This record gives sequence, C-alpha cells and structure tokens, in this order.
Amino acid sequence: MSTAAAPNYELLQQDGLETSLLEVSMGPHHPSTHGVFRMDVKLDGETVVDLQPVFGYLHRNHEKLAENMTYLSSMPFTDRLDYFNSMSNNWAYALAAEKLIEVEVPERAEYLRVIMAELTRLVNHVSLVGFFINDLGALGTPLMYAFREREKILDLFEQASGARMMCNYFRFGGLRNDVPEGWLERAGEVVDRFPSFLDEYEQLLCENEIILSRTQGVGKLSRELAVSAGVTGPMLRASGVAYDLRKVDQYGIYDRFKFRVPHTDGDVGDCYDRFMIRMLEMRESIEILKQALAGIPKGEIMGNAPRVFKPKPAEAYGRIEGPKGELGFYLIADGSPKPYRFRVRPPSLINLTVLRDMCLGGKIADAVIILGSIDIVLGEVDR
Amino acid sequence: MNFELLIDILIATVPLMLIFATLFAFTTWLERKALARIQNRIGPNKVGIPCTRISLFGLGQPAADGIKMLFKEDIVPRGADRLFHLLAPILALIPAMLVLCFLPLDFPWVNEDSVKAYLLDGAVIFFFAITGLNTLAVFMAGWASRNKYSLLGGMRAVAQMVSYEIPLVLSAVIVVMMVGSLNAAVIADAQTGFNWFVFSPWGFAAFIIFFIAALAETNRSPFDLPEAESEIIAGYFTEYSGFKFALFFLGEYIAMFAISGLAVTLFLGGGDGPGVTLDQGLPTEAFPGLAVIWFLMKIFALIAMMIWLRGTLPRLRVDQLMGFAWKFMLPLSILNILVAGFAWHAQQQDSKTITVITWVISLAILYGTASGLNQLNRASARPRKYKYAE
Amino acid sequence: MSILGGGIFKGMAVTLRNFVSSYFSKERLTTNDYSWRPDGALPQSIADYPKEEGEQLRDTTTVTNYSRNFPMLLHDGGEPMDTVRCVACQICERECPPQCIYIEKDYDENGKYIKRPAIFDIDVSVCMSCQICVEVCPFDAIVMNSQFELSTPNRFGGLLVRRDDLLKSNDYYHQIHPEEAAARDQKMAAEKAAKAAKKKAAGEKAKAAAEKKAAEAAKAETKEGAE
Amino acid sequence: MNELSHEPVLQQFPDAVWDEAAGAVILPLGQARAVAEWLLGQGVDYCSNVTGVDYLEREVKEKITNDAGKVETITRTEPSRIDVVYHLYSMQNKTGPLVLKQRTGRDNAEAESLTPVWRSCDLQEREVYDLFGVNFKGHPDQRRILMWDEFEGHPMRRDYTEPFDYEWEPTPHNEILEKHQKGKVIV
Repeated sequence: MSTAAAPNYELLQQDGLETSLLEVSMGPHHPSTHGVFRMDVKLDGETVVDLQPVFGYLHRNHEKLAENMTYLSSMPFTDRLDYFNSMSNNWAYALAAEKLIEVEVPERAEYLRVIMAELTRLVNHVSLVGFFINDLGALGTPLMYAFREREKILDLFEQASGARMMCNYFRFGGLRNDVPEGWLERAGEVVDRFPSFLDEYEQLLCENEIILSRTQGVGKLSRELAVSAGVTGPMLRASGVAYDLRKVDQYGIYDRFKFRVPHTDGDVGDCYDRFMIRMLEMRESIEILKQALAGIPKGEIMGNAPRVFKPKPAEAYGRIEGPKGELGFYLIADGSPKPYRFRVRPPSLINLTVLRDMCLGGKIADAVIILGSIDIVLGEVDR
Repeated sequence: MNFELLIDILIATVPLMLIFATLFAFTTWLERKALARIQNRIGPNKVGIPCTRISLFGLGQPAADGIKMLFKEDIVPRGADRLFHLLAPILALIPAMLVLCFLPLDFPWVNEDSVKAYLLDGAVIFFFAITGLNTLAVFMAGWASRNKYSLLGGMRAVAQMVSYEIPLVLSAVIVVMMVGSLNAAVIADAQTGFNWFVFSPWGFAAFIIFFIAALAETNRSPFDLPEAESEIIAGYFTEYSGFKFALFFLGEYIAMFAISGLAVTLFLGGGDGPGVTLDQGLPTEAFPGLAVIWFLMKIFALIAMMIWLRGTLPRLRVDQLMGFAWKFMLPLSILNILVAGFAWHAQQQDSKTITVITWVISLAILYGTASGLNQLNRASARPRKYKYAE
Repeated sequence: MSILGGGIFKGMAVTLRNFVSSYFSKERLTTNDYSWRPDGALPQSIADYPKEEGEQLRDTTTVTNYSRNFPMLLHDGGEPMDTVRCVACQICERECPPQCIYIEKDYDENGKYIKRPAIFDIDVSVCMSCQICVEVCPFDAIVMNSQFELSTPNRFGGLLVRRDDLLKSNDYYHQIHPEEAAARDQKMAAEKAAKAAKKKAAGEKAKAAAEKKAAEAAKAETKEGAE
Repeated sequence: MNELSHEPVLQQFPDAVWDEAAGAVILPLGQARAVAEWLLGQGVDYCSNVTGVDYLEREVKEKITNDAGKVETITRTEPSRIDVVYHLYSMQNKTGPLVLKQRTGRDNAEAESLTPVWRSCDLQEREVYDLFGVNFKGHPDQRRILMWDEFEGHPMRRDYTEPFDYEWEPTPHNEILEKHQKGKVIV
C-alpha cells in the first residue's frame, strides 16, 4: 500500500523476553464486518499496527453477467449491489441507460424517482447510524429504533413496487408502475412523523459522553486524502468538501428543490463527523421529500421507451449521489441488445481505499467503528 | 462427624443456592423482556407451560433455554487445553456462589444460634478476596481456548477487573470506617431505621463509585469489554458451547447478585425497609422473612438499573476504560475517604447547623472534583457545530 | 457547563420513555401499521405463521396489490391447456435475468407447431421474483403469483415447478390481484378490439381491393367484349 | 455541471488523440502519468472511475466515401486491444467528466498506474489487473483483489471460459480428507 507508512515493528526482544505481534484475521465471519469482509489485522496488544482489507468473498462478477444479458435484464441485478438502497441503484443504472437511448422521463416519474431515492437515503442513513452505534457496543437499542422507522419506509416500498428490498422499480424512461391510490398520503404521514423520531434519536445519541469520547478524534481523514482517494458521499462531506452530486450534476429534477448540504470545515473529519453528517442529511432529505410530495403532478409514469432495444454504439457514464457516495454506471453499447461493457463504480469499495490510513495507530475497537462509519455493503464492494 | 453442624450448614446453604438459581432464571427472563421493551420489541412471549397453550408472558423461556443448553454439543477446539477449558467455567461459578454466604440474609428457617457465615469478623474482606478469583477463571478461559479473540478478551478482563477492584474496595472502606466493623450483619444493622449510608453526600458518591466499579467487575455494559461482541466476538467464551457456556452465564449472573447484595448491605441498608423497626438496638421484622424480601427487592432494583444501563449505553474503549478507573474513579474515591473522615468528625458535634454545612461543603467538593476530573480527562469531547452549503 | 453525565441521563430518559410507552402506545412497536393492506389488517394466519397452517394462507393471502413472488401461467378457464394464453414464443426464456425458465414448443403428430408450450418449467431455487418475464410477455400469459409456500423436502426436482402446476385460471388472478388483473383484462380487450378493427379494416380494404379488381376485370372483360 | 474540455489536453500533449465516438482522449503510450500529473495541476483532482474494456480482434464494416465521391463499404480488421478508462472530474471547479483511455495490446497488457496521482485508482486498478490482466507499472501494491490468489486467468476478458469445476475441493480437515481418500465419505 502506498502513502501511510506502517510503524516498523520488528520482533521485540528485551532481556530475553520474546514477543511478537498478534495477527488476527477479522472476518469473513465476524459480527461487525457488515458482511463477508475480512481485515487482516496486526496487533501490538490492542493497538493496530497493520491492517490489510481482503475482498472478494461475495464476488459474483456482476459485470460479466450483465454483459451477457439484455439491458432490461440487468435491472434486477442492480438491486443486489447495495441491497439497502435498491431504489437509488436502479436510478443510477436507468440514468446511464437513458443517456444511451435518449428518452424523456415523464414529470410524475421524475418526482417519484426523487421521492424513492430520498426515502432510500433515509433508510440507509437511519440504519447505518443504528449499526454504527451497535458497533460501538450499544446492544442494538438504537438499531431497533432505526429498524422500526425503516420498516415503515419498507412498507411504502412494498406497496409501490411489490418488494421490500429488491424493488426493481425503475425502468428506462420512467417507472414500472404508478404508486397505488393513497400511497402519497401514507408517504406524507411517514415523512411527517420522521422528524420527531430524529429528535428522539438525537437526544439518545448526540450528547452521550461515551459516544462523544469514543468517536471524536477517531479515524481522522484529511480533506486532501479524501479528495485524492475518491471518497464520496457523507464521508467526503465530513472531511470538509461540500460536493454533492444532487447539487453539482442536478440530475433528475434536483434543481427544483431547495435543500442544503451539511459539511464540516475539514479540520477533523473523524467518525463523529461522519455520524453527525448523516444525521443532518436525513433532515435535509425530509425537506426534499416534503417539497416533492407537495409538488408531484398527475400523469404518465412511463416514457415511450421500448422494453427491449438496441442502442447505437456509444458510451455513457451515469452517476448519482447514492446514500453511500457516488454510484456510477459506465455502459458501452455496440448496437446489440446487450451492453458491450457494463461497469459499476461502487462507492463502498472506493471509500474503503482509506480504511488502512484511518485505522493505523488506533485500537482494535476503533478499527471496528471506523469500518462502521465508512458504511459499506459487501454486495457492492465485491459485486 | 458433627451431624448437627452438617445439617445446619445444609439448611443455611442449600436454600441459598436454590433461591439464587431460580432468581437467575427469572433474571434472564426479566432482562430479555426489559431490553425488548426498551428496544420496542415484545420479547419472549411464546414459551409457557408445556403441552398447553398457556404462555404466561414467556416465563417458560429460561427453562427452554436451559434444556437447549444442556443438549447442545460441547465443542472443545483441537488446540485447546482440555483440562483448563473444563475448569474455567466451574471456577467462574464457585466463587460467585461462595460469596452469597456473606450476604446478611436472615432466613426465617435458619436456627438463631447456628453457623452464619456473614457473622464472620471480616466478611467484607472475605467477599472481596473471593470475588477476585473470578479474574482467574476468565483469564483461564481465554488462555485455554487457544483462540486469539479469547486471549484478547482474557487480557482485557484481567486488566479491567484488577483496576476496578481498587475503587470498589476504597469506596467500601468508607462504610467500614463509619461502622467500625467488617462484619456484614453489623454493617447492615447499623443502617436500620433509614440510616442508609447512601443518604449522605460521601455515602452517595461512594455508592455511585461502588456501583460503577461493580458493573466493571461483573463485565456488564458499558464495561463489557471482555465479551465485546462487535470487536472480539464473544471474548473469553468464544470457544464455549453447551453447558459450559451456561455455567459461565450462570456464574456471571450469580456474581451480579452477589455484588448487588454487597452494595445493598453496604449502602442501601441491608434488609431495612418499611415494617422493619429498631427495637432495643436490634432490627425487628413485622413478620418473619420481611427483611429478606426487602433485601432481594433492593437487589432487583440494582439489577434493573444494570439492565437499563445495558439498554442505553455503548461500550467504552480499552484505554478509556483504564483511564476512567485510574484517572477518575481512584482519585475521587481517595478524596471521598478524606471527606467522609472529616464529615464524620464534624457530625460528632451533634449540631444541625454544622451537619448542614458539612453536607453542603462535601457535596460541593465531591461534585467539583468530579467535574474537574471529567474536564481534565475529556476536555475536547463535546458536540460540534456544522455548516451548510446551499 | 453541562451537568456531569448529562448526556447519559438524557439517553436513559429516552430509553425509559420507550420502555414505558411501548406498553401503551402501539406506535412504538416495530410492526403495527397494516392499514395499507387490502384487508386493512394483518391476518392472524400470517401473524402466527409457522404455528397455524391453512389452505387460505397458501394461496390467496395477498400482501399488496403489486406483491410478486413466483410466476404463474394464465389460462382463460375451462380445460387449462385449451385456453392457455402462452404461445411458447420464448421471449421470457431469453429475457429472464437468472435464466430459470425452460420452454419447449408443442407440436401435433404431423410436426405442426401448435401455439402452446409442451414444457414450461420454472426453477424456484433460481427465480428471483423480479417480474421481468411478466413485463416482456406480449400475450399477458405470465403473471406473478403471491403464493409463498414453495419450499419442499425434495431437493432434486422438487424445486422445479412444472407447467401443469404453473397453470392458474384468470379467475384466480382476479382473486389475488384484482386491480392489476382488471387493468390487464381491459388492456387485452382494447388490444383485441384494436386488432379486430384492424382486421376488419384490412378485410374491408381487401374486399374493396377485390371489388376494385373485379370491377377492373369486368371492365377489361367488357372492353375485351367490346373489341 | 460544466463540461471539462478536452482541448487543453490535446494542446498540451499533441500525441493524444480525441475519439469523438467514445468522447474520450486516447493517451499516447508512456505519457499517461505525465498527462495525469499535468491534469492534477490543472485542478482535476478527482478520479471517479477506473475500468478496463476488452476488445477482441474483429472485422468492422465501414461506409466511406471514396475519391470518386461514391459511398463504398469496406471491411477492415480492427486489432484486439484493452482500454483502461479513467473518468475524471474536478471537485474544486465542479466540472467534468473528462475521459482518458490508455490503450494496450491484449498479450502482455501493460499500462501506467495513475495511483501515485490519484489514490482512488488504487483498488480499481487492482481490480482491472485482476479481472483483465493489465499490468500497471508503478502500482504500489498490485495483487489480485476479487479473485483468490491462486486463480488462473482473467475472468472479465471476453474470451475467458470457465473451467469445468474449479470450485471443487476436498474439505481441508484432515480426518475427513483421509476418509475421503479411503472412499468412506462421499464429498
């Protein structure tokens, strides 16, 4: 690995006492690696002196699979990348493919896309915070509260798309079906109730002395390293760069909504910042949702895109601000109904680039919460 | 062989073991239920009386768990030290069971003049000495399992338990100073009539320190580092399964009862409560066994507190845990001994004004020192402000 | 300066509030709101799922209008294979993302293709309930069933659902997904009408052409005759 | 978002070629690192996506207008190649994307690593090495990332065929393995 230099720990020999570093392989079966991720950790007592992430336990070569099937058939597989955020994965793929076939997305579908994506962001952030506090050792109380709220949103997804997690809801040029009657009102209720839950959550977590001292100053990530390492999403904003694709690219209809992007000064960029930025982002998502639910028009939800199509030879790179960071899809069409090249730019994997730099010198418990604060899903890391 | 003595001992100890084993089962149910409600779940609610549909709020759950544990395969890793792997859970249970004898529980069925362990002059010291053995069991388990996570857990446990033993003992010293005896029964009797030691600034501070140290001694959250699930899987009992695991579990809960029992004896007035009156310098119950009931209820109050904390707090980090013991608890408990000494002498004056002044001053000193130490140790930890970009 | 341990006390207040109000307020419990379900409540049979078994759970319990679990083949009533809508065009076989559909066309004894599948198997263990087959089917022949009791003790072959088990009547479809089925019927009727109109138009056109031709022929005849 | 123009790159590096169809700058051999460092100096600080594309040798039919002004269809053979594609953005200027391609042959595929310029290429270049078999010169830690170390071949290449049963292996536990060899356990 490149920049961060490991301290030179040789076999220590003092007065005939022979000690060596403890090598622990954390994972692939470990309660807090968020899946089948493995970290080869070298410990000096409790201090991490070296850490190597090991990937590939969930590798199924999604990209190769997608090259052997039509454009539409890949859509359900994108659900399985980051299985917490199937809706935004769908959107990123649809965005890239729509660049190839150039179809117009109807107004109502655009609004529903925003609503779904922001609900997904709520689902992701709320459960991430729950998992993060769980990694801190809180026996799942915040996680259970988070899952209670997540459940309400998953119910909404189920009513709209028929599935709770593998939604498979977006189509090129629109959405698969319109939301059922009364769905928007129910979504409004969920959104209205969400802030009171967030208040309670903040009261529970944000001033807790143990959480403060566990997370502050742990896993610092400088602005320069974050930018260079291509870290995106809340993690980048916690390191002090206000770079949000919803503002920068303004894909979909994000230019119509008024919302703010929380970020730090970039002087610390530790686990606490990453945790708090997500808490604040949820509030902004609620603002977007309120505006979108108020402004949604009636009408068609599907453009006139064909189900099966052969785009002209071209290349397209579509990216969205997923809850975990920039999720990009790079498609190369060669005139056949199947993509010639199908590439996913996984935010989880690329955010892991800096894992080692952040963990070195910390304790083993720090490594666990740093991994938690990066927010990875192994379906996306290994694809 | 002295059969009468043997029978006396059996009468005194067997009910103790039975009662606390039952209470253990009940506590596991209580903990699961309470944690579930804290987390907005329902908790165990299916198992009740076998072969019927009566579920009794899931009260059958501990029995079902016990049966499951008994029938599970006992797995010993190939590289493990089989003997010590077996001995560790037993050693974890025995001291915890043993110290129950030193709780001043006046069971109505025990003879007035038979053997009573808690009447030993030095019961409190004996208590601390024997609970110290628990450390050995935990490290034995961690070492014998031949698992790196177990070893880490064992190492953490040794460091933690040895460190927290000091504030634990030092806070108990105050009570011993006040009473002038190490006899558990004498300490309990001295508090009859709501003269509990917790009702004074120094006593309260000592109680808080004692309670926090007790949490660490019994590996309860937020000090459950030796078994930190998210970091080192299950710590020292990673490699334990089946009945050995159940023994560890039992030992841990019995230790909880024991240490809560000691806290009740030292600070919360033992068996004192409404219905227990002072008669010619000796506590008298309204009906036999009332003191025992009060005692157990106080234990349960402390256990409920532990469950509540467990449902709320995340865990400390290893260096913070040690820092908390040595940089916060230890200075505070030493200062508390001084404060208590001065206050005791001041109270000998038997003047209301002086007592009030002593209380205020000692409260101020203790709270000020605690805040100052807190500021010193974690000066930078505070909520932050964030910016927004349009 | 804040109170010593104030954050911890705040957190404990929150958990205490949750503890107490979980007994009184249904809001707080994890799953409570089923008003969106078609029947407005969670059926007891689902709540006690592994305990209570029942036929009505196996088949008609729908979770939402769009719930999808496993495909089924539609027929229009009567003898299934006579009215099956599937013509074995194999589009779904090609489009199926996990490739779990196997179709063979049916031929009569003369080797002539009759428009129905001879084999139509779907592998439950591979199917991922994505509904792509439903969307690409031009004949509205395959739709999603909400049956979820698909597990079987038979590892080999038991998970391969055969054609005859997949066949379900349109009435059943109406029962489980009323709105969707109605919409689909409407769409089919419209298509049929459009087709009929087109056919009629084509027929009329052909007729007109034929008449014209005949007239021309007659004209030519008369011409010839005249010469 | 403003476009990030490719013109300055072409001006600065005359050997670079602009591929209109793909919308990418094809970098001359051996200059990728220099271009990247120059771009970093220009404020292109964020490399979003790195990937490989494998093109087999294929025949391309093209319609061209010949000298006589007639449209003529000719067939030419396009040589096989692997492209390593970089999608670049600028976080400070909020511009992008700029697509760079390094072109290399399929045999002994080799490209210059841009990891020293942008850390984000680290894991992604490892992935390209793993799945496409492109050797990155100057990569600090080039190992397989998704496949296991003993794996042979590069699965994302278009002519890769899966071996018959590469996943089969006897269970490593000695006793079971011995029994297996004696034919007592059916694995």
